[in-house]
Amino acid sequence: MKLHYYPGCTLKEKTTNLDDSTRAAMEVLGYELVEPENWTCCGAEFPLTEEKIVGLAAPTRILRQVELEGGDKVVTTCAFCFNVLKRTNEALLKDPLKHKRINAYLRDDIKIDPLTKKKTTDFAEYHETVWVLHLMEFIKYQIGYDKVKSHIKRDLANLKVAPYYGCRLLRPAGEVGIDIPDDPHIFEEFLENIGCEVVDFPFKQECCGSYISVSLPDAASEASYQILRSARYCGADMLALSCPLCYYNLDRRQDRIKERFFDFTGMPILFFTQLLALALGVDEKVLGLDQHYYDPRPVLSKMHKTEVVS
Amino acid sequence: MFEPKIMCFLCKWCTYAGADLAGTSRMQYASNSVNLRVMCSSRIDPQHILYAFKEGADGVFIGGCHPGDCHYVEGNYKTLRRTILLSRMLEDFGIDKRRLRLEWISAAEGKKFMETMNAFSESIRELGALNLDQVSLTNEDTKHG
Amino acid sequence: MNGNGKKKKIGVFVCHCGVNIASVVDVERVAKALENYPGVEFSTNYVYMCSEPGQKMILEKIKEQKLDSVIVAACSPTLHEKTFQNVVELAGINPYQLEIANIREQDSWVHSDKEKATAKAVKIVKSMVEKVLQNESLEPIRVGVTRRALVIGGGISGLQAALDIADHGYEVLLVEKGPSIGGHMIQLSETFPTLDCSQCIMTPKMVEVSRHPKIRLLTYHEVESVSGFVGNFKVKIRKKPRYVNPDLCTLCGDCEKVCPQIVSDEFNMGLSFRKAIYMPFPQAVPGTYTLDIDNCLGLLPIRCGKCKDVCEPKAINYDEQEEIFEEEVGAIVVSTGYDLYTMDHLGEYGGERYEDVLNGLEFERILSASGPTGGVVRRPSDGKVPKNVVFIQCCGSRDTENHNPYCSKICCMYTAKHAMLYKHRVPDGHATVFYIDVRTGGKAFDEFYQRAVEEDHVLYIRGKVSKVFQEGDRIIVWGVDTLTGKKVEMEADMVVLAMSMVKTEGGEELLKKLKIATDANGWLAEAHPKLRPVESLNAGFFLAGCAHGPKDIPETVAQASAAAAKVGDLFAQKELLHEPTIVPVNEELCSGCGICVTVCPYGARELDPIKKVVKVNEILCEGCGACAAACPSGAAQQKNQTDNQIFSMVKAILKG
Amino acid sequence: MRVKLKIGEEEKQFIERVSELSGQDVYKCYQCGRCSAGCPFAFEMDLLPNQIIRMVQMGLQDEVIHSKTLYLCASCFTCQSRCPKGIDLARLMEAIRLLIEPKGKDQFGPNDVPTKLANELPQQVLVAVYRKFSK
Ligand SMILES: Cc1cc2nc3c(=O)[nH]c(=O)nc-3n(C[C@H](O)[C@H](O)[C@H](O)COP(=O)(O)OP(=O)(O)OC[C@H]3O[C@@H](n4cnc5c(N)ncnc54)[C@H](O)[C@@H]3O)c2cc1C
Ligand SMILES: Cc1cc2nc3c(=O)[nH]c(=O)nc-3n(C[C@H](O)[C@H](O)[C@H](O)COP(=O)(O)OP(=O)(O)OC[C@H]3O[C@@H](n4cnc5c(N)ncnc54)[C@H](O)[C@@H]3O)c2cc1C
Ligand code: SF4
Ligand code: SF4
Ligand code: SF4
Ligand code: SF4
Ligand code: SF4
Ligand code: SF4
Ligand code: SF4
Ligand code: SF4
Repeated sequence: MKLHYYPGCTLKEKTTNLDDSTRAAMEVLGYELVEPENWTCCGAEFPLTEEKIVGLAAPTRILRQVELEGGDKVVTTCAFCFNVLKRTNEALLKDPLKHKRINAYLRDDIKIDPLTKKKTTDFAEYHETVWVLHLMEFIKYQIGYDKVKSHIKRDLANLKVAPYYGCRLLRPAGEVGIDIPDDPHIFEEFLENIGCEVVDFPFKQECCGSYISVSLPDAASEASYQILRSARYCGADMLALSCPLCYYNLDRRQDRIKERFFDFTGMPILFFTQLLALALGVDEKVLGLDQHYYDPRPVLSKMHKTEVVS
Repeated sequence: MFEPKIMCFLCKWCTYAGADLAGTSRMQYASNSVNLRVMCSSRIDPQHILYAFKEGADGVFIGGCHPGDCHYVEGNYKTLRRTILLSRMLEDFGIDKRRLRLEWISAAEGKKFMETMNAFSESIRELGALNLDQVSLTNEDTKHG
Repeated sequence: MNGNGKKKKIGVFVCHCGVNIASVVDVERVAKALENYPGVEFSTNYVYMCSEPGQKMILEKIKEQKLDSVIVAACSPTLHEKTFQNVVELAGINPYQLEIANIREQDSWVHSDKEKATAKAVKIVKSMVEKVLQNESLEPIRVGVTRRALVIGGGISGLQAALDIADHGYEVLLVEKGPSIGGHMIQLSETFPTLDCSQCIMTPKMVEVSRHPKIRLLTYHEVESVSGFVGNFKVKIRKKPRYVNPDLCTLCGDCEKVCPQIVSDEFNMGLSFRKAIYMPFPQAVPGTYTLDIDNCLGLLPIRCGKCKDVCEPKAINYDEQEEIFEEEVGAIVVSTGYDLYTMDHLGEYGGERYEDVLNGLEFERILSASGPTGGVVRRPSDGKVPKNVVFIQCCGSRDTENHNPYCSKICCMYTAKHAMLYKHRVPDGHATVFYIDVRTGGKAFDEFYQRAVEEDHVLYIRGKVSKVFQEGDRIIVWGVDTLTGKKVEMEADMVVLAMSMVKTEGGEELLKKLKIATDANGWLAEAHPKLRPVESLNAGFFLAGCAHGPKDIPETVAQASAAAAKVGDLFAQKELLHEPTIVPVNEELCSGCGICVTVCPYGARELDPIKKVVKVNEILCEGCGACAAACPSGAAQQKNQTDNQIFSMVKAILKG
Repeated sequence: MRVKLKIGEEEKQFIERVSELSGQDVYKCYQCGRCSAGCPFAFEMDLLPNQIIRMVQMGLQDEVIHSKTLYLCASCFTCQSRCPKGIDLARLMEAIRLLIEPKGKDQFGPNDVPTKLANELPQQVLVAVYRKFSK
């Protein structure tokens, strides 16, 4: 089955292994992920003031493209993209005037006919028919955990995994959340159903430092340190997450954390679709585990001994 | 100068008492209106209003308690709904809907009553006399059969 | 023509009110203008109509001119309507044949142009003449009163109301859904602002209630339905089977010892356990055991039957059945109290996840000498005495965005009490309170709070906590001190949340049965926030205690006594008089459309399914007239304010 | 330090502009401080988030626009999700940044990132940080 999928810039250009894992895992579940043609960056940040409404044009273009290609939903795995696309959709839905204004921006777009590849200036509006879903939601509500379970090939029971939500999946409350901001369960359910042992830890919805890691690296690394420290303290072997930016702050930046916090021992970080792919028996090479700063393979080897045959 | 005739329906608990307060406070307002006291603004039937227009009123005013303060729980909401509906119908009869006004005026708002009366009187004055010939009201519309 | 088809003889009396009216309105001209108006027999004016001589004049003129209706053109009816009604009654005229034309507050005092004011006065008086022409003579509607009250809820408010009503000499039925009376107050340790022991002041009252000859105590009972109207309610009450006969039970406790079913104990807020057959607490009233059927293994001897086997006096009866019976009462006091907002609403404070994060009532039990720890402050997780206790105020209150918008009013005080009592029990411990404001509006309340700070050295930090979490056995609190502008982090051994007060769980169901009004937050609505604070808008219902909104005990008791006094007022009347200016139905015209039924706020109208016409309960009708305006067929006409009266008045005003 | 309080036309305009741009009603804030209590970057801030909104209420324009807090907010919405009055401080801060941007210089622009780091960083973080902190 074909499913519209918006990978976002980072997964496409930098952390391609996370993208590959997602595709491979979804293939096992019977889905071919198709990207909307000619997609661009969603803008990474949802514009927070009315004056910056132009920022809604890029994400709307992506949604319009999905619509033009006949899609009724689009899934993402990056929490930032999800946040922007979903909020854009909601904002346009809620405010017809805004919707009109954005469509007016799109009016100047040049359209490329998908068949003839010819450029036309025919204007297409976005009609609000696309549903934005995070892949975790798609798995829970559209695929169903039972189906996922029936495809499981590796037993992850030995892995103590702490789910890390970060900010963009849960907040702003009421606008975007895939679950209740201060009492979420969906990530835990996901991990449980793919066979991991879930470790609860109190920092799961704290911010990792986000883009502050560029402007004020020390502030961000302190935030990241607290998250990793707490997960470790609560008994986790690794942290699972769903955002390539968190992934950068929490994995790649561990060098900086180590410099500043002497008690810090490091912690492997996995993208949630990497774990899914592992559970579904996808070839480990696809996951690009060698590209991680903190090598997760030693910890993962715990689970290798327990292959399930079905 | 044109002197409009204004018919006021006031609820006993709030606006009538507010009108009394305007009196005890000796506030002055236009004398072209006369008040009729009802128990609740929800007692006022659109037909009473149409009848008043037919009998020569240039403006009709309804005064009730503020939302939430109605002596009969929510009679004033009923009045509000009815008045909105009637306002739409008025245009069909050729009556400018600004000739009908609904205000929430509490027993403590003598000043608001005075101001409202003056403002309403002024706005009717601007609209001019209600020309009965243009009005297609019949007895059927205004009185029970 | 009047309502009876006779021609009317109306007298018009125009008052000068000294110069108050006469200086602006030409009263003589007004009287003159009315002289020949149809229906008017006599018209005059006088300097002070409400004075002795003024009243006398009216009386004489009525006799002399054989008048049958009277218009007094004077001040607002709110001032002297009653006075003049008495006058005409003295002359043998029905008071509903008197009308006041308001030419002072709504004419002479608000205008200065004499011409215009006089013309307006004439219109006003004429419109009242038109009204009186069609006025009917009416008698107030009279009904009897059942002098017996129902009190629902056996907390301190219900007990106080029941005792006061019973002391007035009236019978009281006290219905409590739980196995014992006492409500939340009996769970409290010591009470602010005097720190007297709650049980010590509560138990005597409970005993008094159980012994009072005028009170019938119905614990483990619930109200099924209520019908009727003020003075004449019919109430169906359901008795839940207790399976233990209180008269036979000797409180030996043998049944409890053998019962294998262990469940969490509500009285101790789940901090300890009880058996399926139990006594809720030692001083429970009535003093008897209760078999909790929801937790019992099953009443069949093959399932268990242990308790029945050991009960010597044969007090246990597995065959006891639920019963529903009907009672008549004249007034109903609703005193169903409150519950606490549950902690699972506050995920950021751990929800219900952390054992050592407690709500206020749980902490009351821990402080209580009769509680699960015998009054020693120990934390639930490991029984250790906590050395650092953090109290957080406004949990779920004053939060318009995610929780309850209102202030729960008593939590500032009980938090001060908690911190203080904790310090008394653990003098080397530290108590920290996070607050937004400290609200101590009550007699001796602020002094109490200051004592907590000055004498017991409780640290008050101004700022709302954002998050509470546990790592290992450390509880960490993230707060802020807005006074120093510092974000603060604290470690605690135990955290107590001042959870907001909310309407009783399942309370909507009862209120739906009673059909009484509530406010936006589910609290009972009073008839007037200042002048009728203990009455419901629905006649015959009275409010007491926290069912009406958050309150402390002194206020609860005061309100309960006030409600009882109001019930006394009602019962002191020989019969109830009801305004007769209601809206009956003309069955000939009524099409049975039912529109009026839907607009009536009091449920006074009901469709007769067989006759297909509407029936009106005259006692319930408050005469708002909403139905009259809604009725499409003219079948609903308000007495003395019919459509025809309104039309005639409008005409007189506009054409006169 | 003593500040002179004055709510004149200029101050009113400032408050209005901030409210309008951010869509937040600053008068709703009752200074409970919960935003600051939960903010992950409050420890670096010169003014706590609740102080920012307080100073907007008081019309203290200068204090607010010179605060480095505006450039520490990560738009994590922790404050928004817990604020008892539903105030979104991330929006408020963005609005204030927008008000001062035309006047000031880039707080953070492309030149502030070393090339090596820029190559390593995820795209989204660069897009995000420029979007937030430059003109
Ligand atoms: C933690 C805490 C500490 C407090 N400390 C103090 C203090 O120190 N000093 C002070 O003055 N106040 C204190 N209070 C306040 C005090 O508890 C209340 O003011 C008082 O208990 C209110 O009494 P009530 O009768 O209105 O309600 P409740 O005590 O709640 O009683 C209501 C009764 O009605 C029954 N009921 C409910 N629904 C039904 C129904 N449908 N049918 C039949 N029965 C029903 C309930 O079972 C209950 O028995 C404290 C409150 C809390 C939460
Ligand atoms: C500035 C202000 C604003 C307020 N605003 C509000 C408000 O908005 N809402 C609200 O609910 N409450 C308000 N209140 C409170 C309100 O005024 C009181 O709750 C209320 O008036 C108390 O009524 P009372 O009958 O107990 O006392 P009082 O009004 O003081 O009446 C006492 C009466 O007793 C008489 N008296 C005194 N001694 C003797 C004597 N020895 N012999 C005979 N007669 C005597 C006095 O002359 C007086 O007439 C306000 C109070 C103040 C000060
Ligand atoms: S009846 Fe009214 S108007 Fe007449 S004298 Fe008395 S107070 Fe004045
Ligand atoms: S064994 Fe019987 S008498 Fe004894 S407490 Fe139980 S019920 Fe009462
Ligand atoms: S029958 Fe029920 S109450 Fe009695 S002992 Fe057995 S479980 Fe307990
Ligand atoms: S009484 Fe105090 S603690 Fe309770 S809600 Fe009000 S301010 Fe908050
Ligand atoms: S007058 Fe009002 S209360 Fe009476 S029946 Fe009609 S709607 Fe009901
Ligand atoms: S609205 Fe009029 S016609 Fe309809 S049921 Fe009521 S009284 Fe009868
Ligand atoms: S949490 Fe909300 S109400 Fe409280 S200080 Fe912050 S912005 Fe103001
Ligand atoms: S959105 Fe900004 S101010 Fe609010 S908690 Fe996050 S970083 Fe702090």
